[in-house]
Amino acid sequence: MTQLQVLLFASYADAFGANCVSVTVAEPATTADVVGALRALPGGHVLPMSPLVAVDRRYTRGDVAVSAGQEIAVIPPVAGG
Amino acid sequence: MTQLQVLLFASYADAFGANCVSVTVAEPATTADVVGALRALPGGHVLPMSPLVAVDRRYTRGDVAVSAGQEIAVIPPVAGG
Amino acid sequence: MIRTAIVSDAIDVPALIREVTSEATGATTLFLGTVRDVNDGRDVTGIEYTAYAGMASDELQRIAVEAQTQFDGVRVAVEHRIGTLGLSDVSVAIAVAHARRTQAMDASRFIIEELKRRVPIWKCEHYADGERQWIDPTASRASVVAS
Amino acid sequence: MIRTAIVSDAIDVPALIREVTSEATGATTLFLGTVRDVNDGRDVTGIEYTAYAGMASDELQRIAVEAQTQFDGVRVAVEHRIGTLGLSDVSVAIAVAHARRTQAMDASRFIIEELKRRVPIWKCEHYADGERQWIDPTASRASVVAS
Repeated sequence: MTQLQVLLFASYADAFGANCVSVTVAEPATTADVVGALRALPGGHVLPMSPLVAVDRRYTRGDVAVSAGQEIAVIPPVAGG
Repeated sequence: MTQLQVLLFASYADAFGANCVSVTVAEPATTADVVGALRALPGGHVLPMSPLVAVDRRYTRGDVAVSAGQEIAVIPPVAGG
Repeated sequence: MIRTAIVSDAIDVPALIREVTSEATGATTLFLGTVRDVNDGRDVTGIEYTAYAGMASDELQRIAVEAQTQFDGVRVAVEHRIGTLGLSDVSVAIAVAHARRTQAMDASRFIIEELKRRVPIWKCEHYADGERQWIDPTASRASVVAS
Repeated sequence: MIRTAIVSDAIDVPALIREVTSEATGATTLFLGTVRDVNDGRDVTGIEYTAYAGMASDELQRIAVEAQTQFDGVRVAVEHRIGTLGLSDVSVAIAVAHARRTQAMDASRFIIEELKRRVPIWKCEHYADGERQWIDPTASRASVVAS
Protein backbone atom coordinates (compact mmCIF):
# COMPACT_ATOMS: atom_id res chain seq x y z
CA MET A 1 0.00 0.00 0.00
CA THR A 2 1.10 3.59 -0.62
CA GLN A 3 -0.19 7.03 0.28
CA LEU A 4 -0.78 9.50 -2.57
CA GLN A 5 -1.57 13.21 -2.29
CA VAL A 6 -4.37 14.38 -4.61
CA LEU A 7 -5.00 18.04 -5.48
CA LEU A 8 -8.62 19.20 -5.54
CA PHE A 9 -10.15 22.42 -6.84
CA ALA A 10 -13.34 24.45 -6.94
CA SER A 11 -16.50 22.37 -6.35
CA TYR A 12 -14.46 19.25 -5.57
CA ALA A 13 -12.40 21.11 -2.97
CA ASP A 14 -15.66 22.39 -1.44
CA ALA A 15 -17.17 18.89 -1.37
CA PHE A 16 -14.14 17.26 0.21
CA GLY A 17 -13.49 20.27 2.43
CA ALA A 18 -9.85 20.42 1.36
CA ASN A 19 -7.57 21.43 -1.52
CA CYS A 20 -5.50 18.31 -1.05
CA VAL A 21 -6.37 14.89 0.35
CA SER A 22 -4.38 11.69 0.99
CA VAL A 23 -5.58 8.38 -0.35
CA THR A 24 -4.17 4.94 0.41
CA VAL A 25 -3.97 2.63 -2.61
CA ALA A 26 -2.36 -0.71 -3.45
CA GLU A 27 0.84 -0.64 -5.53
CA PRO A 28 1.25 -0.44 -8.44
CA ALA A 29 -1.49 2.21 -8.45
CA THR A 30 -3.43 3.74 -11.34
CA THR A 31 -5.58 6.84 -11.72
CA ALA A 32 -8.69 4.64 -11.46
CA ASP A 33 -7.48 3.41 -8.06
CA VAL A 34 -7.05 7.03 -6.93
CA VAL A 35 -10.54 7.99 -8.08
CA GLY A 36 -11.99 4.89 -6.43
CA ALA A 37 -10.31 5.74 -3.12
CA LEU A 38 -11.53 9.35 -3.35
CA ARG A 39 -15.06 8.17 -4.00
CA ALA A 40 -15.03 6.33 -0.65
CA LEU A 41 -14.21 9.54 1.27
CA PRO A 42 -16.81 11.98 2.62
CA GLY A 43 -17.71 14.23 -0.34
CA GLY A 44 -16.72 11.55 -2.84
CA HIS A 45 -20.29 11.34 -4.16
CA VAL A 46 -19.72 14.56 -6.17
CA LEU A 47 -17.27 12.86 -8.50
CA PRO A 48 -18.72 11.94 -11.88
CA MET A 49 -18.28 8.46 -13.39
CA SER A 50 -14.94 9.36 -14.99
CA PRO A 51 -13.55 12.60 -13.62
CA LEU A 52 -10.69 14.28 -15.42
CA VAL A 53 -7.36 13.42 -13.85
CA ALA A 54 -4.12 15.30 -14.46
CA VAL A 55 -0.73 13.80 -13.72
CA ASP A 56 2.27 16.11 -13.63
CA ARG A 57 0.10 18.92 -15.00
CA ARG A 58 -1.14 17.07 -18.06
CA TYR A 59 -4.52 15.50 -18.64
CA THR A 60 -4.51 11.72 -18.69
CA ARG A 61 -6.66 9.52 -20.88
CA GLY A 62 -8.00 6.22 -19.64
CA ASP A 63 -6.35 4.48 -16.74
CA VAL A 64 -2.66 5.25 -16.26
CA ALA A 65 -0.07 4.30 -13.66
CA VAL A 66 0.69 6.80 -10.89
CA SER A 67 3.25 6.86 -8.11
CA ALA A 68 3.99 8.97 -5.06
CA GLY A 69 6.53 11.15 -6.82
CA GLN A 70 3.95 12.54 -9.23
CA GLU A 71 1.61 15.52 -8.97
CA ILE A 72 -1.91 14.10 -9.15
CA ALA A 73 -5.00 16.31 -9.53
CA VAL A 74 -8.66 15.57 -10.05
CA ILE A 75 -10.14 18.28 -12.23
CA PRO A 76 -13.75 19.50 -12.08
CA PRO A 77 -15.36 20.71 -15.32
CA VAL A 78 -13.32 23.78 -16.28
CA ALA A 79 -14.97 27.18 -16.71
CA GLY A 80 -12.29 29.65 -17.68
CA GLY A 81 -12.70 32.50 -20.12
CA MET B 1 -29.14 66.45 -74.24
CA THR B 2 -28.15 67.13 -70.66
CA GLN B 3 -24.92 67.65 -68.75
CA LEU B 4 -24.23 65.39 -65.77
CA GLN B 5 -21.44 65.69 -63.20
CA VAL B 6 -19.70 62.44 -62.36
CA LEU B 7 -17.53 61.93 -59.28
CA LEU B 8 -14.30 59.99 -59.74
CA PHE B 9 -11.89 58.55 -57.17
CA ALA B 10 -8.48 56.98 -56.76
CA SER B 11 -7.16 55.32 -59.95
CA TYR B 12 -10.09 56.64 -62.01
CA ALA B 13 -9.47 60.19 -60.81
CA ASP B 14 -5.79 59.76 -61.72
CA ALA B 15 -6.65 58.41 -65.19
CA PHE B 16 -9.13 61.20 -66.00
CA GLY B 17 -6.99 63.80 -64.26
CA ALA B 18 -9.95 65.04 -62.23
CA ASN B 19 -12.16 64.18 -59.26
CA CYS B 20 -15.23 65.25 -61.15
CA VAL B 21 -15.98 65.38 -64.87
CA SER B 22 -18.97 66.52 -66.94
CA VAL B 23 -20.52 64.27 -69.54
CA THR B 24 -23.17 65.16 -72.09
CA VAL B 25 -25.83 62.48 -72.59
CA ALA B 26 -29.23 62.21 -74.27
CA GLU B 27 -32.33 62.38 -72.06
CA PRO B 28 -33.67 60.28 -70.43
CA ALA B 29 -30.22 59.13 -69.41
CA THR B 30 -29.11 55.93 -67.70
CA THR B 31 -25.97 54.86 -65.86
CA ALA B 32 -24.87 52.96 -68.99
CA ASP B 33 -25.08 56.22 -70.98
CA VAL B 34 -22.88 57.91 -68.37
CA VAL B 35 -20.29 55.14 -68.49
CA GLY B 36 -20.36 55.18 -72.30
CA ALA B 37 -19.74 58.93 -72.35
CA LEU B 38 -16.90 58.59 -69.82
CA ARG B 39 -15.30 55.89 -71.89
CA ALA B 40 -15.02 58.30 -74.84
CA LEU B 41 -13.03 60.81 -72.75
CA PRO B 42 -9.21 60.79 -72.37
CA GLY B 43 -8.48 58.25 -69.64
CA GLY B 44 -11.73 56.38 -70.32
CA HIS B 45 -9.81 53.26 -71.33
CA VAL B 46 -9.19 52.43 -67.65
CA LEU B 47 -12.85 51.69 -67.03
CA PRO B 48 -13.69 47.99 -66.88
CA MET B 49 -16.59 46.50 -68.86
CA SER B 50 -19.12 47.25 -66.11
CA PRO B 51 -17.73 49.64 -63.53
CA LEU B 52 -19.58 50.07 -60.24
CA VAL B 53 -21.82 53.10 -60.31
CA ALA B 54 -23.33 54.76 -57.23
CA VAL B 55 -26.30 57.07 -57.43
CA ASP B 56 -27.12 59.20 -54.41
CA ARG B 57 -24.51 57.29 -52.39
CA ARG B 58 -25.90 53.82 -53.05
CA TYR B 59 -24.59 51.17 -55.41
CA THR B 60 -26.76 50.58 -58.46
CA ARG B 61 -27.36 47.25 -60.13
CA GLY B 62 -27.78 46.96 -63.87
CA ASP B 63 -28.77 49.99 -65.89
CA VAL B 64 -30.81 52.61 -64.02
CA ALA B 65 -32.14 56.07 -64.90
CA VAL B 66 -30.16 59.11 -63.77
CA SER B 67 -30.85 62.82 -63.89
CA ALA B 68 -28.96 66.02 -63.22
CA GLY B 69 -30.25 66.37 -59.65
CA GLN B 70 -28.59 63.16 -58.54
CA GLU B 71 -25.10 62.50 -57.18
CA ILE B 72 -23.45 60.13 -59.65
CA ALA B 73 -20.15 58.39 -58.91
CA VAL B 74 -18.12 55.77 -60.73
CA ILE B 75 -16.41 53.57 -58.17
CA PRO B 76 -13.05 51.83 -58.70
CA PRO B 77 -12.53 48.46 -56.95
CA VAL B 78 -12.62 49.35 -53.25
CA ALA B 79 -9.68 48.58 -50.98
CA GLY B 80 -10.60 49.70 -47.47
CA GLY B 81 -9.66 47.95 -44.27
CA MET C 1 -25.67 50.71 -29.83
CA ILE C 2 -23.99 51.51 -33.13
CA ARG C 3 -21.45 54.18 -33.97
CA THR C 4 -19.50 54.31 -37.21
CA ALA C 5 -17.20 57.03 -38.52
CA ILE C 6 -14.66 57.89 -41.17
CA VAL C 7 -11.94 59.80 -39.34
CA SER C 8 -8.74 61.57 -40.28
CA ASP C 9 -6.95 61.47 -36.92
CA ALA C 10 -5.45 58.50 -35.09
CA ILE C 11 -8.07 56.06 -33.80
CA ASP C 12 -8.40 55.87 -30.01
CA VAL C 13 -8.60 52.08 -29.73
CA PRO C 14 -9.10 51.77 -25.95
CA ALA C 15 -11.97 54.27 -26.19
CA LEU C 16 -13.72 52.06 -28.76
CA ILE C 17 -13.37 49.02 -26.52
CA ARG C 18 -14.84 50.94 -23.57
CA GLU C 19 -17.64 52.26 -25.73
CA VAL C 20 -19.04 48.84 -26.67
CA THR C 21 -18.36 46.95 -23.44
CA SER C 22 -21.18 47.10 -20.91
CA GLU C 23 -22.25 45.19 -17.80
CA ALA C 24 -24.61 43.19 -20.02
CA THR C 25 -21.87 42.03 -22.41
CA GLY C 26 -19.58 39.11 -21.68
CA ALA C 27 -17.42 39.18 -24.81
CA THR C 28 -15.75 42.07 -26.58
CA THR C 29 -13.85 41.63 -29.81
CA LEU C 30 -11.62 44.07 -31.57
CA PHE C 31 -10.30 43.92 -35.11
CA LEU C 32 -7.51 46.27 -36.16
CA GLY C 33 -6.15 46.72 -39.64
CA THR C 34 -2.60 48.08 -39.55
CA VAL C 35 -0.13 49.18 -42.20
CA ARG C 36 2.32 46.40 -43.10
CA ASP C 37 5.91 46.95 -44.13
CA VAL C 38 5.76 44.52 -47.05
CA ASN C 39 3.02 43.80 -49.58
CA ASP C 40 3.38 41.50 -52.58
CA GLY C 41 7.10 41.41 -51.86
CA ARG C 42 7.58 45.17 -52.06
CA ASP C 43 8.81 47.40 -49.21
CA VAL C 44 6.00 49.69 -48.18
CA THR C 45 6.76 53.01 -46.51
CA GLY C 46 3.19 54.15 -45.98
CA ILE C 47 -0.36 54.06 -47.30
CA GLU C 48 -2.58 56.89 -48.40
CA TYR C 49 -6.24 56.12 -47.75
CA THR C 50 -8.86 58.10 -49.61
CA ALA C 51 -12.64 57.78 -49.44
CA TYR C 52 -15.82 58.81 -51.16
CA ALA C 53 -16.54 60.40 -47.82
CA GLY C 54 -20.32 60.77 -47.84
CA MET C 55 -21.02 57.36 -49.28
CA ALA C 56 -18.35 55.62 -47.17
CA SER C 57 -20.02 56.89 -44.00
CA ASP C 58 -23.44 55.76 -45.21
CA GLU C 59 -22.24 52.33 -46.34
CA LEU C 60 -20.33 51.70 -43.11
CA GLN C 61 -23.42 52.59 -41.09
CA ARG C 62 -25.56 50.31 -43.26
CA ILE C 63 -23.15 47.42 -42.60
CA ALA C 64 -23.31 48.02 -38.83
CA VAL C 65 -27.11 48.07 -38.97
CA GLU C 66 -27.09 44.80 -40.92
CA ALA C 67 -24.79 43.30 -38.27
CA GLN C 68 -27.21 44.33 -35.56
CA THR C 69 -30.10 42.75 -37.44
CA GLN C 70 -28.18 39.53 -37.94
CA PHE C 71 -26.65 39.40 -34.46
CA ASP C 72 -29.33 40.66 -32.10
CA GLY C 73 -28.06 42.66 -29.14
CA VAL C 74 -24.65 43.34 -30.63
CA ARG C 75 -22.94 46.64 -29.75
CA VAL C 76 -20.73 48.06 -32.51
CA ALA C 77 -18.21 50.88 -32.85
CA VAL C 78 -16.27 51.18 -36.11
CA GLU C 79 -13.82 53.80 -37.27
CA HIS C 80 -11.93 53.85 -40.56
CA ARG C 81 -9.12 56.32 -40.88
CA ILE C 82 -8.23 58.15 -44.09
CA GLY C 83 -5.18 60.21 -45.01
CA THR C 84 -1.53 59.21 -45.03
CA LEU C 85 -0.63 56.45 -42.58
CA GLY C 86 2.79 55.18 -41.56
CA LEU C 87 3.88 51.65 -40.74
CA SER C 88 1.84 50.00 -37.95
CA ASP C 89 -0.72 52.82 -37.95
CA VAL C 90 -4.28 51.60 -37.42
CA SER C 91 -6.40 52.07 -40.55
CA VAL C 92 -9.58 50.46 -39.27
CA ALA C 93 -10.85 49.48 -35.83
CA ILE C 94 -13.96 47.37 -35.30
CA ALA C 95 -15.09 46.90 -31.71
CA VAL C 96 -18.02 44.57 -31.06
CA ALA C 97 -19.54 43.38 -27.80
CA HIS C 98 -22.28 40.88 -27.08
CA ALA C 99 -23.54 38.77 -24.20
CA ARG C 100 -22.09 35.72 -26.01
CA ARG C 101 -18.71 35.30 -27.66
CA THR C 102 -19.84 33.54 -30.84
CA GLN C 103 -22.10 36.42 -31.81
CA ALA C 104 -19.40 38.99 -31.03
CA MET C 105 -16.81 37.13 -33.14
CA ASP C 106 -19.18 36.43 -36.03
CA ALA C 107 -20.41 40.02 -36.12
CA SER C 108 -16.84 41.33 -36.16
CA ARG C 109 -15.95 39.10 -39.09
CA PHE C 110 -19.13 40.05 -40.94
CA ILE C 111 -18.30 43.75 -40.58
CA ILE C 112 -14.69 43.55 -41.79
CA GLU C 113 -15.61 41.33 -44.75
CA GLU C 114 -18.48 43.60 -45.82
CA LEU C 115 -16.38 46.71 -45.24
CA LYS C 116 -13.67 45.38 -47.56
CA ARG C 117 -16.26 44.42 -50.14
CA ARG C 118 -18.44 47.53 -50.13
CA VAL C 119 -17.15 50.65 -48.43
CA PRO C 120 -15.79 53.11 -51.03
CA ILE C 121 -12.32 53.59 -49.63
CA TRP C 122 -9.12 53.17 -51.61
CA LYS C 123 -5.51 52.79 -50.68
CA CYS C 124 -2.43 53.93 -52.51
CA GLU C 125 0.68 52.17 -51.32
CA HIS C 126 3.93 54.10 -51.25
CA TYR C 127 7.07 52.03 -51.79
CA ALA C 128 10.67 52.38 -50.71
CA ASP C 129 11.71 52.71 -54.39
CA GLY C 130 9.55 55.84 -54.78
CA GLU C 131 6.73 54.25 -56.74
CA ARG C 132 3.14 54.26 -55.58
CA GLN C 133 0.16 52.23 -56.65
CA TRP C 134 -3.57 52.00 -56.07
CA ILE C 135 -4.41 48.61 -54.68
CA ASP C 136 -7.02 46.64 -56.62
CA PRO C 137 -8.00 43.55 -54.61
CA THR C 138 -9.91 42.25 -57.66
CA ALA C 139 -6.81 42.25 -59.90
CA SER C 140 -3.84 39.93 -59.77
CA ARG C 141 -1.56 42.95 -60.06
CA ALA C 142 -2.49 46.60 -59.63
CA SER C 143 -1.41 49.17 -62.18
CA VAL C 144 1.73 51.05 -61.30
CA VAL C 145 1.77 54.83 -61.41
CA ALA C 146 5.13 56.59 -61.50
CA SER C 147 5.36 59.00 -58.60
CA MET D 1 6.17 35.49 -30.53
CA ILE D 2 4.10 33.91 -27.78
CA ARG D 3 3.45 35.08 -24.26
CA THR D 4 0.84 33.59 -21.96
CA ALA D 5 0.21 34.24 -18.28
CA ILE D 6 -2.18 33.67 -15.42
CA VAL D 7 -2.32 37.00 -13.58
CA SER D 8 -3.99 38.33 -10.46
CA ASP D 9 -4.00 42.05 -11.28
CA ALA D 10 -6.04 43.93 -13.87
CA ILE D 11 -5.02 43.11 -17.45
CA ASP D 12 -3.40 45.96 -19.38
CA VAL D 13 -5.29 45.49 -22.65
CA PRO D 14 -3.61 48.21 -24.74
CA ALA D 15 -0.22 46.77 -23.76
CA LEU D 16 -1.24 43.36 -25.12
CA ILE D 17 -2.32 44.90 -28.43
CA ARG D 18 1.00 46.75 -28.74
CA GLU D 19 2.90 43.60 -27.84
CA VAL D 20 1.60 41.53 -30.77
CA THR D 21 1.33 44.23 -33.42
CA SER D 22 4.44 44.70 -35.52
CA GLU D 23 5.38 46.29 -38.82
CA ALA D 24 5.05 42.86 -40.43
CA THR D 25 1.47 42.31 -39.24
CA GLY D 26 -1.56 43.73 -41.01
CA ALA D 27 -4.31 42.47 -38.72
CA THR D 28 -4.58 42.44 -34.96
CA THR D 29 -7.50 40.85 -33.15
CA LEU D 30 -8.41 41.05 -29.53
CA PHE D 31 -10.84 38.93 -27.59
CA LEU D 32 -11.94 40.03 -24.13
CA GLY D 33 -14.05 38.06 -21.70
CA THR D 34 -15.79 40.36 -19.24
CA VAL D 35 -18.00 39.78 -16.20
CA ARG D 36 -21.70 40.02 -17.08
CA ASP D 37 -24.39 41.31 -14.75
CA VAL D 38 -26.81 38.48 -15.52
CA ASN D 39 -26.26 34.76 -16.10
CA ASP D 40 -29.03 32.20 -16.51
CA GLY D 41 -31.47 34.87 -15.43
CA ARG D 42 -29.74 35.57 -12.10
CA ASP D 43 -28.25 38.91 -11.03
CA VAL D 44 -24.49 38.50 -10.77
CA THR D 45 -22.49 40.80 -8.49
CA GLY D 46 -19.05 39.37 -9.21
CA ILE D 47 -17.09 36.27 -10.15
CA GLU D 48 -14.32 34.55 -8.26
CA TYR D 49 -11.85 32.87 -10.61
CA THR D 50 -9.58 30.18 -9.26
CA ALA D 51 -6.99 28.12 -11.11
CA TYR D 52 -4.80 25.09 -10.82
CA ALA D 53 -2.05 27.63 -11.26
CA GLY D 54 0.87 25.52 -12.45
CA MET D 55 -1.13 23.45 -14.89
CA ALA D 56 -3.22 26.40 -16.13
CA SER D 57 -0.01 28.21 -17.14
CA ASP D 58 1.31 25.11 -18.89
CA GLU D 59 -1.96 24.35 -20.69
CA LEU D 60 -2.40 27.95 -21.84
CA GLN D 61 1.12 27.95 -23.22
CA ARG D 62 0.51 24.63 -25.00
CA ILE D 63 -2.59 26.10 -26.65
CA ALA D 64 -0.64 29.15 -27.85
CA VAL D 65 2.07 26.88 -29.27
CA GLU D 66 -0.59 24.82 -31.06
CA ALA D 67 -2.04 28.05 -32.50
CA GLN D 68 1.37 29.02 -33.81
CA THR D 69 1.78 25.61 -35.42
CA GLN D 70 -1.64 25.79 -37.04
CA PHE D 71 -1.41 29.47 -38.05
CA ASP D 72 2.16 30.03 -39.11
CA GLY D 73 3.57 33.45 -38.29
CA VAL D 74 0.91 34.31 -35.72
CA ARG D 75 1.91 36.48 -32.75
CA VAL D 76 0.04 35.73 -29.54
CA ALA D 77 -0.30 37.31 -26.10
CA VAL D 78 -2.83 35.83 -23.68
CA GLU D 79 -3.56 36.70 -20.07
CA HIS D 80 -6.19 35.12 -17.86
CA ARG D 81 -6.94 36.83 -14.59
CA ILE D 82 -7.81 35.02 -11.38
CA GLY D 83 -9.21 36.33 -8.10
CA THR D 84 -12.42 38.22 -7.42
CA LEU D 85 -13.65 40.30 -10.37
CA GLY D 86 -16.42 42.88 -10.47
CA LEU D 87 -18.90 43.62 -13.25
CA SER D 88 -17.24 44.45 -16.60
CA ASP D 89 -13.80 43.44 -15.35
CA VAL D 90 -11.73 41.65 -17.98
CA SER D 91 -11.20 37.99 -17.09
CA VAL D 92 -9.31 36.98 -20.22
CA ALA D 93 -7.58 38.88 -23.01
CA ILE D 94 -6.34 37.22 -26.18
CA ALA D 95 -4.36 39.41 -28.58
CA VAL D 96 -3.32 37.91 -31.90
CA ALA D 97 -1.61 39.50 -34.88
CA HIS D 98 -0.77 38.14 -38.30
CA ALA D 99 0.08 39.42 -41.75
CA ARG D 100 -3.41 38.32 -42.86
CA ARG D 101 -6.75 38.84 -41.13
CA THR D 102 -8.19 35.36 -41.63
CA GLN D 103 -5.32 33.73 -39.78
CA ALA D 104 -5.50 36.29 -36.97
CA MET D 105 -9.25 35.78 -36.52
CA ASP D 106 -9.09 31.98 -36.79
CA ALA D 107 -6.20 31.76 -34.32
CA SER D 108 -8.04 33.96 -31.83
CA ARG D 109 -11.12 31.75 -32.02
CA PHE D 110 -9.02 28.60 -31.70
CA ILE D 111 -7.38 29.94 -28.56
CA ILE D 112 -10.57 30.98 -26.75
CA GLU D 113 -12.34 27.72 -27.62
CA GLU D 114 -9.41 25.57 -26.47
CA LEU D 115 -8.93 27.70 -23.36
CA LYS D 116 -12.55 27.18 -22.36
CA ARG D 117 -12.28 23.46 -23.04
CA ARG D 118 -8.93 22.70 -21.42
CA VAL D 119 -7.40 25.29 -19.11
CA PRO D 120 -8.01 24.33 -15.46
CA ILE D 121 -9.69 27.52 -14.29
CA TRP D 122 -13.03 27.67 -12.49
CA LYS D 123 -15.45 30.42 -11.76
CA CYS D 124 -17.74 30.85 -8.82
CA GLU D 125 -20.53 33.33 -9.51
CA HIS D 126 -21.73 35.53 -6.67
CA TYR D 127 -25.37 36.55 -6.87
CA ALA D 128 -27.33 39.52 -5.61
CA ASP D 129 -29.35 37.19 -3.35
CA GLY D 130 -26.18 36.14 -1.49
CA GLU D 131 -25.84 32.69 -3.07
CA ARG D 132 -22.79 31.61 -4.99
CA GLN D 133 -22.22 28.72 -7.35
CA TRP D 134 -19.44 27.03 -9.26
CA ILE D 135 -20.21 27.17 -12.97
CA ASP D 136 -20.23 23.82 -14.73
CA PRO D 137 -20.49 24.40 -18.50
CA THR D 138 -21.07 20.67 -19.00
CA ALA D 139 -24.18 20.63 -16.78
CA SER D 140 -27.59 22.09 -17.52
CA ARG D 141 -27.63 23.57 -14.03
CA ALA D 142 -24.72 23.95 -11.62
CA SER D 143 -25.06 22.89 -8.01
CA VAL D 144 -25.88 25.70 -5.64
CA VAL D 145 -23.77 26.22 -2.54
CA ALA D 146 -25.22 28.32 0.28
CA SER D 147 -22.86 31.20 0.99
